[in-house]
Amino acid sequence: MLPDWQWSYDGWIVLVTSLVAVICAIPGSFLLVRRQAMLGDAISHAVLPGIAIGFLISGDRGGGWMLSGAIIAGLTTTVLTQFLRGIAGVERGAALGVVFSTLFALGLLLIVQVADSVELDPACVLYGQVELVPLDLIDIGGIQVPRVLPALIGVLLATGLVVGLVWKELVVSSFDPATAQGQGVPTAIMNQILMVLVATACVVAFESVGSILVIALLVTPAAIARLFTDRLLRVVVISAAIGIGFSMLGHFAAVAGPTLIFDRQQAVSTAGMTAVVATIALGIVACLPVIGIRGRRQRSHHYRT
Amino acid sequence: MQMSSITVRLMSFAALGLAISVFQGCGERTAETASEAKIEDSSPGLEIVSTTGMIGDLVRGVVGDRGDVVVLMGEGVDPHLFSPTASHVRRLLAADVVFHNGLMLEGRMGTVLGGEGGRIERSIAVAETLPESRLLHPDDAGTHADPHVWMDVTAWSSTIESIVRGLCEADPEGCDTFKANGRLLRDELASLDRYARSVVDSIPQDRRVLVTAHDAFGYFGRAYGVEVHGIQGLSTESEAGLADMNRLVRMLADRGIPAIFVESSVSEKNVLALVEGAASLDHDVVVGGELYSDAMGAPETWEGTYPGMIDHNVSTIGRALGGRVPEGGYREWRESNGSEDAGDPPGEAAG
Amino acid sequence: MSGPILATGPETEGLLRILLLQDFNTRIVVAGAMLLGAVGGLVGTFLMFRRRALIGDVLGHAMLPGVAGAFLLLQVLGFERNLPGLLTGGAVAATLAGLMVLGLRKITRLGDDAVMAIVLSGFFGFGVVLLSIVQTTGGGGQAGLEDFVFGKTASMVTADVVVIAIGGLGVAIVGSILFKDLGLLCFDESFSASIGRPSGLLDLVLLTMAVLTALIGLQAVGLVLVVAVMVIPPAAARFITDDLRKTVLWSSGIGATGCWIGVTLSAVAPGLPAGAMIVLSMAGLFVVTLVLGGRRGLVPGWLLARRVRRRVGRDHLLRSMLEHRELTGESEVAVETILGFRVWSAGEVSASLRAGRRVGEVVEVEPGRWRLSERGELEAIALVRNHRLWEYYLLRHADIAASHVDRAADRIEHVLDPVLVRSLEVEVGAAIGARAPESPHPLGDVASVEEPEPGG
Amino acid sequence: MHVPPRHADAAIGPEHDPDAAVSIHDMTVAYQRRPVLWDLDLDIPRGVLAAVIGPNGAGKSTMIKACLGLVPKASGSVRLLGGRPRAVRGRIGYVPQRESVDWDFPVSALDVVCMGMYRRIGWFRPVRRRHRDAAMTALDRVGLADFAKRQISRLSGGQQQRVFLARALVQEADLYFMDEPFASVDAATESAILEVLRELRDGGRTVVVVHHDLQTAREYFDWLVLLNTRLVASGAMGTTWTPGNLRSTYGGRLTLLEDVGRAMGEAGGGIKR
Repeated sequence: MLPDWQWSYDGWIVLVTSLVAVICAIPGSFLLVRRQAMLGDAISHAVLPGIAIGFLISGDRGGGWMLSGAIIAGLTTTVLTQFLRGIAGVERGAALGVVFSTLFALGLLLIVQVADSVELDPACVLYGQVELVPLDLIDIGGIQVPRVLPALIGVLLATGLVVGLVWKELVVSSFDPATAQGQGVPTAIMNQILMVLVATACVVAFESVGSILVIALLVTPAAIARLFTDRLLRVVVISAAIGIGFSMLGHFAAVAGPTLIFDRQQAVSTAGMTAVVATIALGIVACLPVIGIRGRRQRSHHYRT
Repeated sequence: MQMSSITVRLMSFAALGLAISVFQGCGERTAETASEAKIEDSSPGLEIVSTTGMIGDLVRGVVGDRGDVVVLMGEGVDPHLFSPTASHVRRLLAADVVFHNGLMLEGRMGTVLGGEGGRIERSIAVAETLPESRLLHPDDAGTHADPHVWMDVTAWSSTIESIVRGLCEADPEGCDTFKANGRLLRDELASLDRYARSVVDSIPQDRRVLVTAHDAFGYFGRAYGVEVHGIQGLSTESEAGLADMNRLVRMLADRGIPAIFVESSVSEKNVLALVEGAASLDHDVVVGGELYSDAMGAPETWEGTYPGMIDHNVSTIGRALGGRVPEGGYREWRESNGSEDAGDPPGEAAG
Repeated sequence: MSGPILATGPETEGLLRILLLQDFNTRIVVAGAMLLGAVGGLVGTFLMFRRRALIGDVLGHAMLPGVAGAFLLLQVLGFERNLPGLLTGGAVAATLAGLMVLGLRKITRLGDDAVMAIVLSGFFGFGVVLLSIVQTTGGGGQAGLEDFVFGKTASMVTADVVVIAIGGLGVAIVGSILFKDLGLLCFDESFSASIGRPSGLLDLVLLTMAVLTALIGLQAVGLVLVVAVMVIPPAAARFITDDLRKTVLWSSGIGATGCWIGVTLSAVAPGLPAGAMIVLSMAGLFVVTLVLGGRRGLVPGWLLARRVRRRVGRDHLLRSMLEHRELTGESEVAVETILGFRVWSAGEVSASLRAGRRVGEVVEVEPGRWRLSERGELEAIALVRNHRLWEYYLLRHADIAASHVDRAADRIEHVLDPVLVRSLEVEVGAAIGARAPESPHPLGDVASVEEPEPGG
Repeated sequence: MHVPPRHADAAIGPEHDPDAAVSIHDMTVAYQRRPVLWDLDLDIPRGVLAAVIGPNGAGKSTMIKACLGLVPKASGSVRLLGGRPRAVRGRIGYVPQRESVDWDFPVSALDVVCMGMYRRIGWFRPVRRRHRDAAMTALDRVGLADFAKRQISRLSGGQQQRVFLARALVQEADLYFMDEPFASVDAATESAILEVLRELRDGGRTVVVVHHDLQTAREYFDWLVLLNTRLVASGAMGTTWTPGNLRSTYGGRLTLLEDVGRAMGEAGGGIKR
């Protein structure tokens, strides 16, 4: 059924996407409960000026400048969005839309102005391709591992560490800022910490495996987890687990799906398939109560006396 | 119609011994064709992967029957936007030699193929083997060369050397064959180059202006003395400004340019906008035809080969701008006067 | 390729040429973009109030699988790639995505944002899958399929403008016919449902309007510009007005104006892509309204707060000085004494004194000693009287959300019947201009029958 | 009518009474251009259960928010427990209106109560068993021990209010501000809340409650702040609860309300209801 499965190739892909799934689970769960789920997609557009400026500074398509530029652009998106919501009272989605479309347009203008004659767009320079991950190896302690692995593990550890340390402060800032302030928690700083985590995780993951995979793994697993549990910590853990499941299933479907369905030995995009698998899974879970199978918890709990 | 074009192609390539491999290589299901070929082929043979069809065509010509060439990007794929799937990468991993264009044409894949930690044993960026002087640097962008080298037939023909070298390393026994095939191929391309020159030379001097949808014809313009204007820049995110459009419209009208061209891989709308704009200035510009810029034509057609692609572009441009182009294009021209001076390819000096 | 941004000498003539729309392409692009801006602003307003501002983004991404699927279908059926076919596919996919958003919203407790992100990623992912099939099945027409449906603003053609005009007209007609129903849906869904307005159907209508706008927009100007045109104008209009009808009008106006400015800028110098310039122009207008907007703008808000602070300071100063004179009989008072009258900082006091001197209400007799001018005294008396009448009125006669009265700004005579004012005056015992009331400050005590505990 | 003069300015001056739990001087707060609180001057002594009463739009919640520094003041100053509000934040408990948070947030009742102890727990430290035990005790006090593990959206409105109250309890603050804790709660919740408030008061803490129900105010509270944009009266319940004060607070004839509304509209005052 899977004539081509090679652990030295497919194994790395599944491992790296699983890692991305876990990285995405942490900020993704917060984005979900804070109702900022569209942020991942917005950042994927908004990194363009960062890339252009990174190129302008370094004159080089590779390397750290573009990545830093992209992270800063991502962070700018979150900061400006919060400014518009907080100070100016702009509706959440509208604020995000205003910011990311403006940043994207700025990026377009910069690219045409500084680098029109260069192939310079996110698809080429920023967004990685999960299928290519096992081809790009580096030697660490005598073992050949994908080049993106250390960066992803670093982001995972950093994210896990930060969130672990200030978990309760992040939760209370997200849930009830007034109380948080009363408890001596600087909500503005906590928000910024969260947004730095989101921007970094997104951009590093974009660079490793591309944007679609990140956008899909950021919110959908957390949303499914949220339908099953009422505790934030469990949302994070379950969404990480679900995300790993989607990573495996997605790659399997991308490789074997065409053979099974169309008898056609040509794989399709792993990232795309993972996103499709995730959304279908959510659709099924969402429909369970409708078709009579009840999840552990039901939807409508709001009763008033 | 299709049959006859295949016949013609078979005839023209018969002398080079390429017919079978080209025919197979252009097959729609590249993987299956490759495995079939393996069964037919008794010799072990090289497993070769090339990224674009333009490279694949050259490699097939050089390798002859000593190996199978799989073209990743199939036919008609925009290399800028190509995203390899697991099957493609498996083929890359299984290949004895990988040929790719380089100069960032393949985006991420190019980085991986050219990278130091690459798992691909032997990969060669053919366009990057050319000397700096042959490469075109739009603006003063320094290190970033225009990757559309295949538009200049002479330059493209110089890459054959690197292909021969790569194949020789992989299969030292076949080295003599590769060298011989390479020489023949270069002669063939030299003849193609002369055809292109003769067509462009037949265009009245003041009409040698090529207006296309995007900036892919820089090498073509430099090689054959044609002034080139792309409506939008190289990058896929790039977009034309209105001032650029207005400037082009006025230029079309002022200089009485009769035709502009659409490209297979870029939306034709910006070209149509120029036509409408010129019409408002009482200047009739026609769409001179569709050019192949980043991708070759449909498989199993003449345009699906490198010579056919160049022939199509040159003949289309020549006809639309008022040059003298034989009815049958390059193939007819070659029948009549192509073969006698094949021994003196102009690209030799530069290579 | 990319020219300098700055216009040079001969460009001045060029600017006139642009403003007068002398170039055909400028005319076309200006017309198309402005129409699209107006329509986007209209639809976007409802979407924003429905908290689905980013649905345009979702629909735009969701068109990819439709386009790729339509391409594959056309190929299987043996047709050439053709734009109407691809766009039909895109429209079908976008509609499905929109329905999925509405459906998931209905059957789960997930928020709008989560549902939109999920649908977006799933559809876009499916599009990527289909593209990876397209690129291996071959076919000459596939290159650039992703971008094929995404037009470029500067290359609009007459047909685009016609399509935008027809589509836009349709959207505008539906929008105006269902204006109040859509408005009610956005404002109060449950009330809307209670009077028999089918929320689902109205949402569907709104979705259809959004799909139509996205479709004509994508074709003409590309994905991100469509998002921008549906998001930025309504967000900007919110700073200007609180009225739904006016928001729609302003939003359409800002959309059209932003498009016009953007197109004009793009025509001024080479290397300025029209789509990006439009987005940036609209963003510029957004910033202008954010800063200067009448209702919620930053500067008006800040000025207002400052003005209120100053007026409160002036009131306090005049009243304190008047009271001091009433109590002590001395007309001059030292700054230190003024400082002791109430809780205010030396800075506030001196700022108020300086402001008072500027308008001639207080006079600095010698450094650090001030008195009320004649005019200041009259002002102070009038002020105190007005305050007291207002407060008394509110206490005695009105159970009103008193926060809606500004006793300093709203002269009681301007609002109330003179007879009523007269009777109030008699009750309070303050005759116009006669003398200051006995105790201007603790006005709360006017009506206190019993003395409250002096605090602490 | 004779109005007894009171030269408050001279009497109070700029000094705050350090012994008062809440001491407000000259506070004016404006939303947009209309001041919603006029020249508020009041003190609330420590150890009382105080009600802030007034009609809708009288600025009750605004007063609390301004005390806590959540909305800016146009003038005036506030001292809580003798110190600046920011400095004593840790000793202040605030129970916001129920609508102010997202009840769909995936936290349990126990989690919410634990949030009241975060200052004590400190940065980087997890919530430990003893904290959870304290939270359980607080939940038990408000009668919600059985619901500790429930996600908060699955509680009734009254229960949600009691969760907030339990959170305030574990804060062990010296001064509490509560915004409409009795709003739309059931009778059981109301008496439970009241009991807790009284316990707090008996423990020497000060509780300031925004209240809307005239019928119960007199019975529940021992200090009264009557507010209608400006302070009507503030004092011990026994002396302040007078027909005159109440009438002053709630006004007289409703018809006149409409007169003024219409007149203000014509004058361009822009009354919005």
